[in-house]
Amino acid sequence: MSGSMQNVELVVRTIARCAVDNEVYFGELDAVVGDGDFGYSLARGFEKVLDEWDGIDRTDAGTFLKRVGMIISSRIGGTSGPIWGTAFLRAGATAGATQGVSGERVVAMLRSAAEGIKARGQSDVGDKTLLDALVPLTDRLEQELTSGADAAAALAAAATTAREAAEATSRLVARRGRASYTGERSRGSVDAGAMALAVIIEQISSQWQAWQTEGVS
Amino acid sequence: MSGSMQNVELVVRTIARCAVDNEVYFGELDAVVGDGDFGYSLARGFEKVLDEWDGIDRTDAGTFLKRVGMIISSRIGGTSGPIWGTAFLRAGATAGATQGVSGERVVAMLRSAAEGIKARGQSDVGDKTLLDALVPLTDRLEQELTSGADAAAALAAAATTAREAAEATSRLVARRGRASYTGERSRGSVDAGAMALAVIIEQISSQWQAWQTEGVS
Amino acid sequence: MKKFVNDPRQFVPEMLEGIALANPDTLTYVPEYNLIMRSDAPREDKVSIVQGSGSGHEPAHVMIVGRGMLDAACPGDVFAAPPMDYVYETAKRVASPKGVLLLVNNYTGDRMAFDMGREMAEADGIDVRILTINDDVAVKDSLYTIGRRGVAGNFFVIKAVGAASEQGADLDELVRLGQKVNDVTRTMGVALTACTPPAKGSPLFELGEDEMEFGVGIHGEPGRERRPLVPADQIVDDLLEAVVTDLPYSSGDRVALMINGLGGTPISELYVLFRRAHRQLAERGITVGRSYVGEYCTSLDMAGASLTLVRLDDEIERLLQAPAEVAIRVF
Amino acid sequence: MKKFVNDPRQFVPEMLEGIALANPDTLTYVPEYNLIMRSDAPREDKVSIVQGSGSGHEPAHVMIVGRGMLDAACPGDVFAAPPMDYVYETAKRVASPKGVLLLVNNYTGDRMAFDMGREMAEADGIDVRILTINDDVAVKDSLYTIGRRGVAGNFFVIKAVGAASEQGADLDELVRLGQKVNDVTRTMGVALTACTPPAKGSPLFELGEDEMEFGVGIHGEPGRERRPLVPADQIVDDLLEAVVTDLPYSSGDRVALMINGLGGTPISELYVLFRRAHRQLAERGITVGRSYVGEYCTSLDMAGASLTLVRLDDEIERLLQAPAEVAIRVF
Ligand SMILES: Nc1ncnc2c1ncn2[C@@H]1O[C@H](COP(=O)(O)OP(=O)(O)O)[C@@H](O)[C@H]1O
Ligand SMILES: Nc1ncnc2c1ncn2[C@@H]1O[C@H](COP(=O)(O)OP(=O)(O)O)[C@@H](O)[C@H]1O
Ligand SMILES: [Mg+2]
Ligand SMILES: [Mg+2]
Ligand SMILES: [Mg+2]
Ligand SMILES: [Mg+2]
Repeated sequence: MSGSMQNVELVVRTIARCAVDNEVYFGELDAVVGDGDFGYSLARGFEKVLDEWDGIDRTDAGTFLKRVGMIISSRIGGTSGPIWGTAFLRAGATAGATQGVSGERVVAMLRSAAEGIKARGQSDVGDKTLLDALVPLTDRLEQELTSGADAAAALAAAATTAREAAEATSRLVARRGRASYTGERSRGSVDAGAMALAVIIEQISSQWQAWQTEGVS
Repeated sequence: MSGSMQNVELVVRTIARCAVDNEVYFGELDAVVGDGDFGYSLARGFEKVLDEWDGIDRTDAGTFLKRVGMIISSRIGGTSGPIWGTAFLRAGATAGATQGVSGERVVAMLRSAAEGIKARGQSDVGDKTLLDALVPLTDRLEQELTSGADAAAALAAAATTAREAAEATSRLVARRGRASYTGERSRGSVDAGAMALAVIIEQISSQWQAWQTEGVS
Repeated sequence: MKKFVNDPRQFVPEMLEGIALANPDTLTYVPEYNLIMRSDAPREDKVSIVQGSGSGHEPAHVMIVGRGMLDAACPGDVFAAPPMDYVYETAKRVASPKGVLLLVNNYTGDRMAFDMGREMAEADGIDVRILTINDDVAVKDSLYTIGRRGVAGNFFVIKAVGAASEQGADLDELVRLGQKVNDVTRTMGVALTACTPPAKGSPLFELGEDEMEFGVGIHGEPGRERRPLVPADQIVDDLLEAVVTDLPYSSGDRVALMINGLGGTPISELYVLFRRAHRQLAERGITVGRSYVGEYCTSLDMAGASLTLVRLDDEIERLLQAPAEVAIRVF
Repeated sequence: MKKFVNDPRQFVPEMLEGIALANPDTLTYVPEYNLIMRSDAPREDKVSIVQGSGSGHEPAHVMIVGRGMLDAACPGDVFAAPPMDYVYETAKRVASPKGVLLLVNNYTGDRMAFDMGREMAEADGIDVRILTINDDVAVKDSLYTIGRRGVAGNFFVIKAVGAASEQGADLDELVRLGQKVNDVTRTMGVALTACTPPAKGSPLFELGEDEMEFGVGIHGEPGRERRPLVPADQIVDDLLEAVVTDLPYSSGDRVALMINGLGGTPISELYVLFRRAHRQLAERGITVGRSYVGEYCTSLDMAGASLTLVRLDDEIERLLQAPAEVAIRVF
């Protein structure tokens, strides 16, 4: 997994675009047993990231990610602002003052992000949140990279896992977030945050190929 | 047209039952360009008449009708309370202190009722109100009786006229009542009051046969 | 029908009983005549102010009985003027030596009931006057109707005569003041949905997803015309144009601006409308001196709003500012 | 979508601007942070009281800023807790030497935003305390949630600490009082229809013509369970049973009773509910000392209502009785 600053930017940009493009879809997912604002919140926050894109401090990957986290948590309300903001802040801290991040480092960053979310949300795997996609996809990514897969293959595998994991959340009962108030009735529909993450990682995976082909190493 | 006190009672009772039975239908007619309360108002008022039926003063036809008019205007609100109350009061005044009413007297009573409605409602034939059924049906009744028809035949003819006249109100633009606020848009639907009157006179006409057959002279 | 209702025939009495239970110290309820009155009415030193109308317009008028506003309200069934007996009995019960002022929204049924009721009360020697309110500019052609309807602007007449009556004004003075406020008050409304009377159980008319009813009445009766639904700002501009040009209100005028909800529209949306109206009035050089946003005169659960302007002068503004205390309250 | 709305993204700012325009003498609006604050805040001699939450619950909380209630409200977008920056900036702007009390309804997003905002304000040397409100008995199993939600009962906490802060109570005392009121307050709600967020444009969930959502939240999130629609009295009895048995409220208790509309239900229906609740409480030997009927905490245009009880004692009752002056007003 090649570790240029450009790749970090491309990934963040893909996440941001994906959030903006899927505003309606993500909102609908949240409406099933939540309050329907997830798509709106995410879109407004990442819109701000895109708006301020050129001015974001790019000294190093860590600083860049932390600034993105701050934009997000200053603009996104609801649960998602603090959760996603914390994820970017933690990932940035783990990335550190480096221009590029190795595959190993990416895994570590995702682990930090997940720990941050757990702490902020007093939640864990199995509570039917985005953690139920984030943790499995990180595991899979690590496993693929360890067994020698290249970045593209590892991402593709992680994307498959993320989708499966997100879909599997429909078998869970929500124990955190708005959906938890409905108890048993939250079973039978997927978690909005987990599914959003699956869509995002799929997008990154498919874009990745293009970036490499276009020589945007 | 035989003029026993019993016939007067039967007619009033038929009107009252008809109003109660058609609550929903009359309300729907009023909902098209009015406010939908006509059926409810009429039903509540005549329900009261039926409730108090046995106690209503039957000294003579005039007193009986006036008492009915008072019950109506004390209980029915909206436009219909004063309008229908006035109609019964005027009809009662014209009936006078008699036990039975002749066909000729019935025509005079209906004319008084119509004049009372016009005065109370500042309205006239052509304004798309119940007057547009009441006046033609009275004319027809008079004409049939004058040309020698018996009560049953005269009533049947008047009922036919009333229905035609009520249906013809759909070609008129309302100039009085709630419907008048919609101007041109009131064209195309019948007036609720006129149609109610048609239904009532049809009912009286068909009951009349039964009363005579049963010997309830 | 998505409503909190038991037997629809008991809807009005049950509501009135609720009002009485919520205000045990200040209000008296007389079930026989749908009458809600101040417990301290009539007062020797004060003309009694009464308003009746159909029910379904709450808080008008049963929830604005109290100090500084009405002495009594006698509503009819939903959207039906009260029977004349109710008016007569109400007038008797609040008869003060200073007289009784009956406020009537200009509808056929209401006018007839109040007229008949007044005649009966006068026969008993009570000094009764009637003031008719007709602020609705949506009614264009009064040759073919009984004339303009009384709608939300009604609030301002009640507030003004309510305040003046507390200050001891006599019946003539109250009629003058009420007439004066009515003369400078104009309203126009729009409906996004029809309302559902409890006894009917279904909406009074059907409005398409992209339609609105412009110039609607407060009884669910359809309005001036059906139009395509447009953004909030455009709706305000259209309402304002109709209202401003009617009196007309002109540059330099100081007004009270009311955005009244029709029952099913949340107050957040009303403030979106208020914002635009305030800005557009400023554009026209008209100053908003007093602001009213909320529900004053509704049509059951109808989604919609009306816009009212009152041209202020010192006399009117002082009366609108006066304190009052009624059943619809925040605390 | 049958709403008065322009660009849905501007819905909240336009509403806030409307509030500011309607209250030029008393309120200040800071658009950058969705902040509505008293123009005279902060005051040296008074703890500043702040509440934020998602928008869509109006009049909570932006319309109850004023003397005797909140010093500021910083709402987020519709149904979304405000970003922590808003909380931080608000705390800075109303920072008083006597401190700042942040009232937070118990939801994940709100708690996180207020916690983060408090930390940032404290780093600036501001004395800030948080009080969490959680009156909703509908949330049964708090092991599996963040706990009970804060809903309409919130009003009573705000009213009590608002009154006490005007009388000079310090931060500790306000936390004690607010906690005390929260501890004796319980609420349960029911929805007859789902609500439609402007940005979504369609209802959050579908309810059949004969269904209701029992124990609904105020964010349009579905409730405890879907049930067949029953008459109003039966609904009240079920709500009351859930609320009364929870604290529990017992014979001899004196309570405040609130029937709160969720946005799309007319006040006439709320009084029908109030009547039954009052009568049934009397059956249980519980006296209604104070009555509240109207909209206090809504879910946009949702048809529905909630029932709240507060057990009164002299201290609480005095604070609830104290005068206040806010943007939602009748006159
Ligand atoms: N306590 C929590 N910890 C981690 N993630 C959470 C938590 N609560 C909710 N989420 C995630 O956030 C998503 C909802 O976000 P959002 O709609 O912004 O929240 P809300 O409207 O409930 O404040 C859920 O689908 C879930 O993935
Ligand atoms: N001014 C009037 N004169 C005579 N009849 C009238 C008048 N206005 C209305 N009506 C009749 O009354 C009917 C409506 O009655 P109702 O629903 O009680 O009145 P509203 O709801 O308008 O007060 C109309 O269909 C019409 O036949
Ligand atoms: Mg959500
Ligand atoms: Mg009618
Ligand atoms: Mg009517
Ligand atoms: Mg939310």
